[in-house]
Amino acid sequence: MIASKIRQILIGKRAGSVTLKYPFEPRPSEPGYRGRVTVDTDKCVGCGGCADVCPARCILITDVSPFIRIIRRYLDRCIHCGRCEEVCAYDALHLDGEYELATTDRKDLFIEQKLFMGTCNRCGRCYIPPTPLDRLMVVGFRKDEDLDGETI
Amino acid sequence: MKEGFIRKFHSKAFGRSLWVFHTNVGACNGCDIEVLDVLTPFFDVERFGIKLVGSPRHADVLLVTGPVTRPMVEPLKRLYEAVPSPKLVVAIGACAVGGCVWFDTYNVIGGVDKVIPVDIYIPGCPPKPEAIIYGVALALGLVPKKVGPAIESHEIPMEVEDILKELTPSRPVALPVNPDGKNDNGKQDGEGA
Amino acid sequence: MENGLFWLARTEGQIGTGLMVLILASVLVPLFYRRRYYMGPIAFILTLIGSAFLISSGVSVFLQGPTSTFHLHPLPGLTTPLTIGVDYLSAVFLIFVPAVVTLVCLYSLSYIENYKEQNPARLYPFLILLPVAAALIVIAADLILFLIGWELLALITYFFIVYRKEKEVVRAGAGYLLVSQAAIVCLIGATLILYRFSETKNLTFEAVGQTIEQMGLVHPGWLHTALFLFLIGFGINAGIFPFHFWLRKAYPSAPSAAAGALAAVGPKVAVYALLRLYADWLPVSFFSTIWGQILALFGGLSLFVGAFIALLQTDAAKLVSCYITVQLGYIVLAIGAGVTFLPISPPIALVALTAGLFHTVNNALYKSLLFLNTGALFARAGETDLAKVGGLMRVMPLTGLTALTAAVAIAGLPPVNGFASKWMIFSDCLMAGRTLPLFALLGAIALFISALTLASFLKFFGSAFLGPLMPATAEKKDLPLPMQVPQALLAVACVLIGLAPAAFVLPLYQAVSFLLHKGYAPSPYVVLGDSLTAIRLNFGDGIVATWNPIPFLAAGAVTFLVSFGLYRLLNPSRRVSPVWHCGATVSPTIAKYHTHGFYQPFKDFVGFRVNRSHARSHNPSAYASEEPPVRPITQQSQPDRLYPSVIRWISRLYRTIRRTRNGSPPMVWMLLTVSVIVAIALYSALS
Amino acid sequence: MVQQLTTDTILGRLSESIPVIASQSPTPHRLYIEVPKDRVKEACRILFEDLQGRYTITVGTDRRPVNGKFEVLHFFSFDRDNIRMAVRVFLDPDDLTLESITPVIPGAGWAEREIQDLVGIRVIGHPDPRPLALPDGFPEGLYPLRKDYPYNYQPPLDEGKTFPFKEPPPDATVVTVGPFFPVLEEPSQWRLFVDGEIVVGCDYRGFYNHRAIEKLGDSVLTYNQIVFLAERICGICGCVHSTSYCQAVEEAAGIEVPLRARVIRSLILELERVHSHLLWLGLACHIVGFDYGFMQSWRIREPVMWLAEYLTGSRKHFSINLVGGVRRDIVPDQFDRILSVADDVDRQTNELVKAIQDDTALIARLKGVGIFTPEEVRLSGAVGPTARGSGVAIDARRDHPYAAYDLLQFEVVTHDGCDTLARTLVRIGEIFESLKMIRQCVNLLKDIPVGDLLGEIPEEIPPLKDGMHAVEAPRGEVFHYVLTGYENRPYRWRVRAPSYQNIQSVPMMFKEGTYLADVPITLGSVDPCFSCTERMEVVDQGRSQSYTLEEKDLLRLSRSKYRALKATERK
Amino acid sequence: MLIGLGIVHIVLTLFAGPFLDGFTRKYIKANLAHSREGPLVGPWQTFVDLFKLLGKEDLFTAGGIISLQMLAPLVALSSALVASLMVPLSGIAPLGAQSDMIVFLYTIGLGAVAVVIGAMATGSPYAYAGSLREISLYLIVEPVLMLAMLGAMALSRSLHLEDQLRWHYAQGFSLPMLIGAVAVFVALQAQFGKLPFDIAEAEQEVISGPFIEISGPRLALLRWFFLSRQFVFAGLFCTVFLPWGLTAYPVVNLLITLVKIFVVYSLIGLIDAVMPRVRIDQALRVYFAVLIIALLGAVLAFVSA
Repeated sequence: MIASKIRQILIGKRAGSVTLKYPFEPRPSEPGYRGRVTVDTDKCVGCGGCADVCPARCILITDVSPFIRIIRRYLDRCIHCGRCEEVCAYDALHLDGEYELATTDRKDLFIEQKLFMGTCNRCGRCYIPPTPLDRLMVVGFRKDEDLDGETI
Repeated sequence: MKEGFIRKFHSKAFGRSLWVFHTNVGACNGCDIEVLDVLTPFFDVERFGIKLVGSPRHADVLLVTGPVTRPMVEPLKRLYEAVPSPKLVVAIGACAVGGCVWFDTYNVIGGVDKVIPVDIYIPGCPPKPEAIIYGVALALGLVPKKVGPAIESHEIPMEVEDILKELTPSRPVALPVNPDGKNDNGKQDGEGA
Repeated sequence: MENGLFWLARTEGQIGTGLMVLILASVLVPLFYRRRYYMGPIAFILTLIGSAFLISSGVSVFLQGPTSTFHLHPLPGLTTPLTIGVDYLSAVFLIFVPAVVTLVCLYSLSYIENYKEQNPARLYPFLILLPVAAALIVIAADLILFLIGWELLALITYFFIVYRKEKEVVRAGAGYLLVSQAAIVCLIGATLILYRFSETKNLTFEAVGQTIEQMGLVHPGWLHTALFLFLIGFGINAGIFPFHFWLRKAYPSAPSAAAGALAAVGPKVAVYALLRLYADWLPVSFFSTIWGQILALFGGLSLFVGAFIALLQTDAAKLVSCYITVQLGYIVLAIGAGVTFLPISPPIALVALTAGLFHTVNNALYKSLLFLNTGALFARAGETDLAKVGGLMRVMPLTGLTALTAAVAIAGLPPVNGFASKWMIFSDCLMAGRTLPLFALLGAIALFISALTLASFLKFFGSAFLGPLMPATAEKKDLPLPMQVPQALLAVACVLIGLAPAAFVLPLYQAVSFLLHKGYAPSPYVVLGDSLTAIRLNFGDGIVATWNPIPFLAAGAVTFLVSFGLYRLLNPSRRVSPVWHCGATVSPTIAKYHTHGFYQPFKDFVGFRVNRSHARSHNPSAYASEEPPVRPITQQSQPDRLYPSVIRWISRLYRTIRRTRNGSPPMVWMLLTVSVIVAIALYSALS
Repeated sequence: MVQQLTTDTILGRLSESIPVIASQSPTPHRLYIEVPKDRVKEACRILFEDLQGRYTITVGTDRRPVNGKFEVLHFFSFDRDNIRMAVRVFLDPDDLTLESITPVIPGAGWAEREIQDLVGIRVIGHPDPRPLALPDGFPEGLYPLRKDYPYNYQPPLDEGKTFPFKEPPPDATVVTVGPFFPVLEEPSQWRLFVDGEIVVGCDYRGFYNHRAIEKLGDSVLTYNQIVFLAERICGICGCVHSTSYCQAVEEAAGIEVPLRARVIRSLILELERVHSHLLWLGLACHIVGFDYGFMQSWRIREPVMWLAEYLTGSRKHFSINLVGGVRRDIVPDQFDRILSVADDVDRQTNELVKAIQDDTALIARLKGVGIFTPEEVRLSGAVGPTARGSGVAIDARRDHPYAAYDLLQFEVVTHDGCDTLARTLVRIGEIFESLKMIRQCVNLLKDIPVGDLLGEIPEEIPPLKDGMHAVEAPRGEVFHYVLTGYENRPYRWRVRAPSYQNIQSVPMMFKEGTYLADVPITLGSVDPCFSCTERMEVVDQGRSQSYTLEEKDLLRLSRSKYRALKATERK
Repeated sequence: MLIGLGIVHIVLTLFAGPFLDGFTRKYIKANLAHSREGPLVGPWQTFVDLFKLLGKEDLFTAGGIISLQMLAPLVALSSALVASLMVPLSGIAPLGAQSDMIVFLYTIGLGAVAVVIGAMATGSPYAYAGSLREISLYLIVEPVLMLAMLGAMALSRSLHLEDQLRWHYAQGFSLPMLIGAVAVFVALQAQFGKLPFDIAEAEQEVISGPFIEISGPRLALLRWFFLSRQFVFAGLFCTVFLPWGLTAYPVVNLLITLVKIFVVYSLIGLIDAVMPRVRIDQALRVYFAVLIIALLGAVLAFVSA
């Protein structure tokens, strides 16, 4: 018993104090760590691909009118799985290595985007004119499904 | 004098010694293991005088993990009553903050703040031990807060504005786009963010 | 006889009037059996008057000195006259015995209501006669009157026990009668031997002293048999080790008030008899060392056995009766040490005898208080089983407080009187142990057993008064005043003696040293120190042990203020919140910690029970439904599990004896006649 | 002993005495037999006692939209012959009763209570038919498993009803090891009947963190979303659940997983086993008050967590699996870090174990505590180190090889001490085995070309196909059963965590003379993961039509993204 | 002079107890055994904890008796401080002349009883379980201390602690005293409530036993009681059983005793850092063996006296 106790103390002594000086010195996360969700609102076209594939269902898309689409991301429920980043065809979503997300108010973890959806004159699908100049010129309607639920 | 001086000195002492009571109200014990991980040699929160205690009577900080399942609502309320008054509640993990994947199923209430008032939210599934330490340091006032709400909206051309005016009836005609079949105009349960 | 008033001034007068009043009262009270309401107060007033006279006679003995012996008219057919003599030792008993009995009588005024089906007329007369019997024994100066007193005491105890007419109570009463008559037979046998060998055929105490002295030289064999018979007789009444088994069955079946009175009188008067026998009659010689060590051994064994049997009890009355044996064990140990060291070193001997006497007085106080508390349990919760009673302190706070004081006293914790006497016994035994190591061992056992007493009475107080309140007793109201006042008075007496022990020890030392009127007795101020509160034992080579309550309490008060200051430093807010059951809600009946579970690992360790076979592993819900019944745990752990072989033999013997009597009076009378015939045969053979 | 078994010898043995209505055997290792309602107990008795099969789980399904009947499946597995089978019974909705098999197979106690609670199938002859999964006061007649029950409806609970706990023996104290107990990581309520310090009985009310995972899994989420849901059933063994679910779906849909993905899956599973066992060793020492062991074993474990974060992007929920393969590749310049961490952990664990092994004080607390005989293992159906600690050598990696375990050489660590000490030694032995396997996986990855990580996913996963698969989690065998459905959603998904059987066997471990101080360590020795035990399952075709503007295109768009998945390391 | 010494004793017990506990917690438990940083405020961590507790809200349990819950910690702490006045730290004890060995033992017993009654007054089954374990252990550990002091009494012919100290210093080394010292050192581990024997307030088994229902300032006082009781026991052990190095000047004696106490604390802290908790029945068996050793020492003392 005494021998094993001495051996244990030696292990503890040899390891020395391994504590990291974390809050006082920054400690970067491993490369490839899926941390905070950042949205590049310019690239996002509001296609809803991320909403479709998010396991936590924390991305909600609402079409207030044929022109305006509101995307709400409740990131307090986000499980940081990175699926939305993979699926986003326009590379608008990125999970960077930032993990210091503690807040005192739940609303800080909420991202809301309000997109003006111009329409593509060829296929009628909605897209956002890339430059402000294009947006000025575009006028027109996007024929949504009529109200009895039959899709175009 | 007695009130002012000693009470001020006491609030400093309060900062240096936080006794923590960890409770799991339905979590998958991913966050619980990270909470325990915070005590181990690499992160060692005993530097701030943080110690895990067994009884709520001794606790200052309530570390709550997990979405409050329905059988756990009453015990959680009793626990909140059992902690002496200057107390902090820290919700750890996506489950405690918002209810994670199962925020609206039949046996889950959703976030902890629907049952007891919460002071610090630490999202993440599970949050890294460093994130938990950051949350506690935030409570201690050692570090600034890094996140904030983001509201983005594109500017809308003038002529579309006036078209919109007569087009949109009083209640916007909204069509649900999200896969879970939730009609957004009907209240998204618990989401009044 | 001088004229009335002057007669009252003298001790004999006071005793005479006291006894006369009490005897008249015991005859007068049953006449009121129709009107129950008036009987209680009348009985109490008359007892009060009678006891007042007896107490004043005791006090006047201390003031005017012991009375000379005077003779009453001899009984027909007996040559020796009935003589009465009151010296300091009997004065001590004359003071505290009537006082305790009066308080018990006040207590039983409203306690008797709990026994609806019995008429109090069957209790009060005997309660009034109790001090008479005790006084008779104490003031008797010759063996015949002495024996008459003992017989009266035995009968009174019997009638107390059979107060309730249930079946097992009557059997317990019959059992007690058999045991007490056996004790009386032994005493008669011893008296006959002394009568046979005394030249002057005179049984007064002086004559007995001389006969014992002569027999010591001429017939040592017969002397030892007489002393042994005396020891058995007084041992049975005292309830020490070999004769302790009847106690656990007799006292609990008596009503608690009566049991309280008995506990304060029965064993204590036996202590008086032992002191009279071994200190007064037995000359200070080699014999006293032998008999002293036998007594000390008996005391040590009864300490050990009593404490371990009490550890297993879950019933309050049984627990408190077991502790009569333990407390008597302490007293007999002290007397044994005293008697042993009489020839060797008088200071140690006298301190030991004083310690024994002091512990007798203290024990009478807190033992009767404990019985009164058990009575309070019975009054409010309907039963005295600790497992079914809980949280009563919220219902009756004063009784709870007095129970706490009694528990602290019997466990011997500093500020209260139990500690002073136990401290004297321990330091005396340990110091005596340096010459005779037997006493060091017995002192060590005594210290350990006092820790065990502390544990058992924490069980008593913790189970009955603390813990969750049982729903059955939740809405009961507090005890009536006549039950609370005696408990409060006894508790205050305990604390007062604890605070100023020296004031009480000096007169006792004087009483004991008077017994050795022949031998040399060092002055009390040398041995015990001169201050009124502190006791500084000095056995010749400097002050060896000190107990001074005043500085102890002063320091305690200062430190209490320091801790209270710390508590109020940041004037915390207060809140009351429910008990924390790990988040679940549990009903109080389930949340109560079962009394049988107290100190279970210690009991297992001491009982050498390694594999507990009776607890079956719980089979999961999935198994088939035939679940073997788990025998209730209390049945298996009989006391005889502790030292199986010896006890099994004794209990088998006891069962055979019990079968001989089935509680019917003819059987009892037949036994009495047989014992008388045996006595006469013995006398004729010897003469 | 029983001779070599194959699917048809079992079918033959059964059809001798029972009229088998129908039977399918999609692969030589799978068998589904349908039996009439009144012969179910007989069939299960033959399988359990005569053929020495191991009872796995019972599944109740509401198949009214499909064929208007309810269905109950009893699953058995024959580990020695790598066969898993199910006894299927169809019950018509108006007479929903079934004869209980618990008297024959004690391990089925909870599963049958769960069916009774949630599907509404009344089980006759069950020794302890108390409610199990639902909160106290859940209204009668409402069964969340039924089709008509929406997944987010929370019925009002009436406060009066509380859980019907057992009556304690006459003079025993009841100590509630309640929902919040410092030792249990998760909420569960044990009521111990204690005489002083000796435990004379216990009662369990669990299912506090019952999060209706499976009800969610079927009505709302698609196949690929459920992978991440499955992973969050348990915080410590997440990857095990997602792998087992993916393999069940792949078996049902017939998807073939490329070799590289299978080797990566095995490597990550073994990595998870190392960190889980080191975690358990620390927790066990903490329960016994040996904080030194807790601190040191978690110090050794930390590099494993950083390695996992480096390889998969998260410390715990690795999210590495998808139906058909893995999302991230392990590229050659990550190999040396894996090998260096493996060597460090191996050396330090060896050192620590050698120091702890002959520590008489610690051994005294573990030896002879929580006795669990092999016979009781068979009766309660316990799995994992709890079974291997009592000499029963069952291991899904060797008996039912999956992922890349057929290519790896490892030996199953068993110990016949039957007590907590034996279970501790088994777990420590498994740490060293896992480290060996990780090194073998890295060697395998060296010579497999960097290539496609996802198998070919059919356009439409065929509906109503059965798929069952098991993975050896650190705590035992995790079993997933999937019945594929329409609209890219499973029709029925049932999860059986190892702790489901192990926790049922804990009351058996409280033998005579168990001390109150032994209860936490006995419970800890089973390494319970209550959150695994208490997921919930439902299938709901769900008429809540979800309509996206161009759902088909989106799917096609994101699927092309799958293929264009960047195999290289993230920036 | 005695009053001044008394104040020194009380202040010393109140402040040395938590300081030494903080020291062992940081430098021995955290840095040495657990190879981690330990509290930044170093040995003052226990002070900070106690001071913070003093400011917190005080929760009484509804099911129990409020008055006893209130009194218990106060009586406990005052009994420990009174006991500290009886220990001759500097060769002379303030209450030395007024009390002796038996009074010291029973004052410590009074503290333990106060804690137990305070715990039982709350009515929680865990408080009962914890305090009963403490009493069971007390029943076995107290005789060990008593027998060792019996040996000391036999040799020095007096029950006063000061006389025993002076006699040992004069006589120097003696075998029964050595045996007694060894037995008491092992008993110290249980009286300190340090790990192998901290069964009474085991957090994992009975959720910190008697402490479970006590919060805020009363918890601070109770924690202070256990800390000062530890200091008193260490003081007793270092003075009566290791009496070497006494000089004429009381101040120097005090410093020497403090150094000895510091060494005893670190030894016990080391054992505490690397030992698992022992079950109650195993603890009883261990201490029965220690009891036999102490008995042997006492018998030897009586024979040789």
